[in-house]
Amino acid sequence: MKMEEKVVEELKNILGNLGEVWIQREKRVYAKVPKNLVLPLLAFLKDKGFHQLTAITCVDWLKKGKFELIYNLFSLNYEGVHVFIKTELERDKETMPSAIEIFPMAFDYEREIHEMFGIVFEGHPRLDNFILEDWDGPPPMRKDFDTAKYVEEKYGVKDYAEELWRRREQPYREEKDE
Amino acid sequence: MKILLLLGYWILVIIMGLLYMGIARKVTARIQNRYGPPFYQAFLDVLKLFSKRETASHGVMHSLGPVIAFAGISTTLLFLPLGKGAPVLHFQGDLFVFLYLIVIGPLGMALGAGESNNPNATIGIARALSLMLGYEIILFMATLPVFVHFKTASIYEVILNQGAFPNWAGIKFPLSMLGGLIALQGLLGEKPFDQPIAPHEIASGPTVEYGGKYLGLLQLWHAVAIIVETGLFIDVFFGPQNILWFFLGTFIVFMLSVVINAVMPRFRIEQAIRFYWGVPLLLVVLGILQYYLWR
Amino acid sequence: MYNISLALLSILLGALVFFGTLSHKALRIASLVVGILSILAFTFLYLKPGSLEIVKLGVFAMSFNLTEVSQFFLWIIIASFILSLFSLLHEERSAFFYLYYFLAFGFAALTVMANDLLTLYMNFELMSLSVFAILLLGVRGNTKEIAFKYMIYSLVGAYFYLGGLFLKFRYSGNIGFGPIVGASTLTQIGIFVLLALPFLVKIATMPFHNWAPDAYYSASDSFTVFFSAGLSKVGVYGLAILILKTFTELFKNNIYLPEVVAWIGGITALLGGIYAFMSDDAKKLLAYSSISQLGYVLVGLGLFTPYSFSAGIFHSVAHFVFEGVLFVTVAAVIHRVGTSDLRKMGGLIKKMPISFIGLLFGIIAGSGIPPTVGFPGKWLLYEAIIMKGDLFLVSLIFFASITAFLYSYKLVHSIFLGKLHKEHRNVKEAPLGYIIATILFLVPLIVFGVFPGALFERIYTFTKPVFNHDAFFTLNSLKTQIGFAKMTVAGITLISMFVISFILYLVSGKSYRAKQEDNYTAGEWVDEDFASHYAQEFYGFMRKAFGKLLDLSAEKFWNGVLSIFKAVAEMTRRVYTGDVRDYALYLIFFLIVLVFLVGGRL
Amino acid sequence: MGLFKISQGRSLWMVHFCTGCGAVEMPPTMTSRFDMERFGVAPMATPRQADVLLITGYLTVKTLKRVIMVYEQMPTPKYVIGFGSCTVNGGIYWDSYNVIKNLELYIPVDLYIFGCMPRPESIIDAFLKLRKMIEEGKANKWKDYIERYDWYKQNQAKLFDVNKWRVQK
Repeated sequence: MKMEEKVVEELKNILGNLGEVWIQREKRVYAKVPKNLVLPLLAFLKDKGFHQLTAITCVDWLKKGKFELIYNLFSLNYEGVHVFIKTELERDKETMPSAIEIFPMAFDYEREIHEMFGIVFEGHPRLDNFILEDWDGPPPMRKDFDTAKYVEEKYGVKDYAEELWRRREQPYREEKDE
Repeated sequence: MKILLLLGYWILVIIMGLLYMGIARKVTARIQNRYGPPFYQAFLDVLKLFSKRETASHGVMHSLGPVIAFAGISTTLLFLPLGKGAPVLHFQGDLFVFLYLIVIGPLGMALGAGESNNPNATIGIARALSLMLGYEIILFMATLPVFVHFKTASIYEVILNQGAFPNWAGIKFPLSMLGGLIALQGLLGEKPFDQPIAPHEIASGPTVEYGGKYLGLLQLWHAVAIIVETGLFIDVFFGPQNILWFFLGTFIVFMLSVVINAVMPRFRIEQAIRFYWGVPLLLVVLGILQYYLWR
Repeated sequence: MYNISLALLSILLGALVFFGTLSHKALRIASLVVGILSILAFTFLYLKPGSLEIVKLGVFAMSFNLTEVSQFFLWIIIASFILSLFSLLHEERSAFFYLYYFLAFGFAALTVMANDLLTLYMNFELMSLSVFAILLLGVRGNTKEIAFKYMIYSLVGAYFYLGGLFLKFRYSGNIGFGPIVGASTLTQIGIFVLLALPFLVKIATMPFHNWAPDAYYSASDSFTVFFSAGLSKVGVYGLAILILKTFTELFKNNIYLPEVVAWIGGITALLGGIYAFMSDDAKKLLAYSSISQLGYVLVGLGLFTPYSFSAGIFHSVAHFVFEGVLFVTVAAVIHRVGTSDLRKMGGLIKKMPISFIGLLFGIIAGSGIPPTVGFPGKWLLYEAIIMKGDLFLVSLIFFASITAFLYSYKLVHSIFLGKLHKEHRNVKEAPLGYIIATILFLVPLIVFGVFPGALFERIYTFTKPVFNHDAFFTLNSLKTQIGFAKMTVAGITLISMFVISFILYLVSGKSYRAKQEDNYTAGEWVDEDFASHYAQEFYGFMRKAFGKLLDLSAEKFWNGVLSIFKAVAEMTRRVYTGDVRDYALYLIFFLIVLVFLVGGRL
Repeated sequence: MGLFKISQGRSLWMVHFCTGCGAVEMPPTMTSRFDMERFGVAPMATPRQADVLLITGYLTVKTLKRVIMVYEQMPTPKYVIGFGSCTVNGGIYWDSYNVIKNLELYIPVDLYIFGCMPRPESIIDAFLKLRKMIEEGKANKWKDYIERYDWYKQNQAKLFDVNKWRVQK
């Protein structure tokens, strides 16, 4: 029985019917759990041997009005199996408890997600701006952030897309040196 | 009349110094397998620096630093006989006057650079002064046997006593001459002893806040300093009989140190200081013992 | 009764100032000014050189005589005392401080005027006592312990001196300054060492120096001006008298003694310089630099050739001038800034330009650059040592003189250059008294630098009878068999070159005044309290280069000596056990030894 | 004055602000194959000593602040050469929310070198063109920065708080 099935087995009898666990592909185990179960699950997996929280990523489902947070865990003694814990948040309404006590490296991941998506992590000591100095616009990675309009307004340069599309048909003119 | 002569020699040495710097850059380039700038590049650099319109200054002492430096090194130049023929001010002072005058230049620059609130500048000066603890002693101990051998402390007499090839002091005291050559590398500030002006570590050290005309004055100071420092070495160890031999000798010695500079890495500062208390000190002490035994 | 009345005058003035301070501040300043004027009046009108005066004190008599040597040193002591009084105007001190201050001056003057070893001893002791009292009223640090350390060194030195005195009396029958006759060279050297010890302590030669940095650090700032510039000259006077009058034959025909004394001076100069540039406190740095410069004086005196001796005396005057101006300017800075720690100051050139100029000329003279007073002494010393022929000594001294550049730049940079801290924004220029003292010090610094002949003439008067060498100096140039140096030419060329390059500077381009924070910091924006003043570990990397040499300290040496005494005392204590049986045992043991020694011939 | 112009042209000391990918083109230009030192161009450690500022790549708002500070610390007359298309119109980052699109708005630029990282030959060609412009007295964009100082500061104020970041002139 492969290692990922063993992991799925363990996760299943821990979660029971609270969350679904499946194998996406070889060595990739996914678990979808409600928001309040994420931290206990992280602690559990950490004791099992998943010492490394490689990343926290966030997906913005604009149409569903949901943010999806994915915690990537990795361990050396599980023959390279990655465990991904997914959870969903209401856009701009829900906040997420911070995972700093369990995984200290979550400090910067959460700061970046806050800067790029605007999710507030309770218990995080420093949520001020991180990479974008003097940033005054809305969090830029959100789907409803209109980059072209922002660029035009801030850097005073109009959108080149139509210009390039319009030029597409005309043959290439030989520009004479003035 | 004498004043015009002195000013003439002063201008001549500045021109020769700038020429040496230009040729030095060409030689370093050739060693690195590239063409390098034209030999008159140093003149263009200094002219450009003086043509700068507006440069930053951090206070009166900061602006006067390069002026004192250039004045100090030019005074020292006048006390150095340029070979037998050149009647400069050498009748008025001997080796110790020269050794204590040569310090006014770096002191002026150190005071000026210290005024700018830039830590790079002060670290550069602290390194330059500590390095002085290394090479200055060796240079002094290297020249000692020659002066005592000729029973004089004036550089001009030392030149007079050294005739043609066989009885050069460098031949009589080869060990001290070698020690003096190593010390000269530190005095000129060429790699491996250019910690004070290390561009990568402390952004060119004391000159970090100097631009425009200040840097122009410092370039002139560097040009005259090259001739003065190598000149001392040549006068003491090879007694040039006329001014052509003098400039030829300084040129060869300077090119030797430039070649070393092109290929050598840079020591750490405490290594550089301790280096001078190793082999060079031994060489120089043997030179003195040789004098005692052979008196 | 003329010259001695200087001491009576100083006691009177001390009392005057004592009551003046007790009553009211204005009276204190008034009484100090009266003190300055009356001492000046006394020296110019009333001093009569060359008159022998005997003062009967019951059993023995104290004899005073103002010879050329003592007059020479008296001038230095009076000058340094008056200049330190100028800076004292601005210091609030307890009334007793002023009393002891004037007493110290009076006894120092008397010591210099003494005509025989006993009077020299008595006044020397009284002077040390009053300095001890002043140190007790110190300003910073553990003043009691530091004062006691100073007193112990002076007392031990004085008791050795007494031993030497008795030996001299035993051999030559008198205690005047005359030569010792009939004693073997070894005993003569012994007597010289015993007699010279207190003076070596006073000029802080190496093994006996570690009272100096603490004493200078803790003493009140204006007193350190008099302490280092004036009182150390008493030590130089003592050595000069011993070498000039009593032990001339010994120094002439013995070859090893001059070498040893000169090497001790050289090592003091070198180690003093190294510790100076490694210390982080302005007063301690200056204390070590003073020790180092006095090391040169000892080399000059010890070498006992005509040139080196006059070089030593000249350099002691130079030491008085540039150490004086350094201590006055540092006292002014401490008066304004409140701390003497180099790491906390910086950028004061913008606020105290005159003190900066004073300190700048002080360090230029300290490192011996030609047109200033520091140069002729050093130049002559080098010439003398080379003529004598020991090249290693001259290299050691040259090495020591390089350290002068290091600690001078550290002092000037940490206090005046670099970044002006926020709290020193409203620091004003030094008060008037300090400025007058600085300017008065600068006058001899330039005058004796450009015209050393004026001073050498006075020195020539009392060194000629001993060495009968011909005059090696004219007003502005020095000439020895092997070298020649003209002071004015160096000065003139330097000034003219400065003018030429200044014109070149004016002709080209303009320059704007950049703000203090507007520095190249690789583009990073830097605000007010960005620590950009490099004064913390100024020569930190030197610790790696010098390493072992730095932890070699006299403190450890004396602690070692202390532990030896303790061990010996411990052993003897155990002998007296208080038990009769042990004493009986000792008696029998003693008898056996006696029989063995006598060998049965009883 | 002509001699000054020639000397300014033939001895260009540069400080290159290696912001983006252009810095990798500098070593080949300096070393033996292309050797820009033949034309008197030498790299300097501090802006105080430099005449030419090379912006070698895209500029985010963060690095623009540092570039402006370095530019203002250089003594006049000073010149700026923009490397690569990122300085012209933002290049491949044309629609990025973080990269400035047109360097001209913030500091006066004398010369642009096209190409998404130009080759050393075009860099040296740029230096020669700059030399010709200096000798003809046409390279005085730095005067423009002094005359229209407020316009430049206004543009910069759009991106960051200029007063806090200003080098007091």
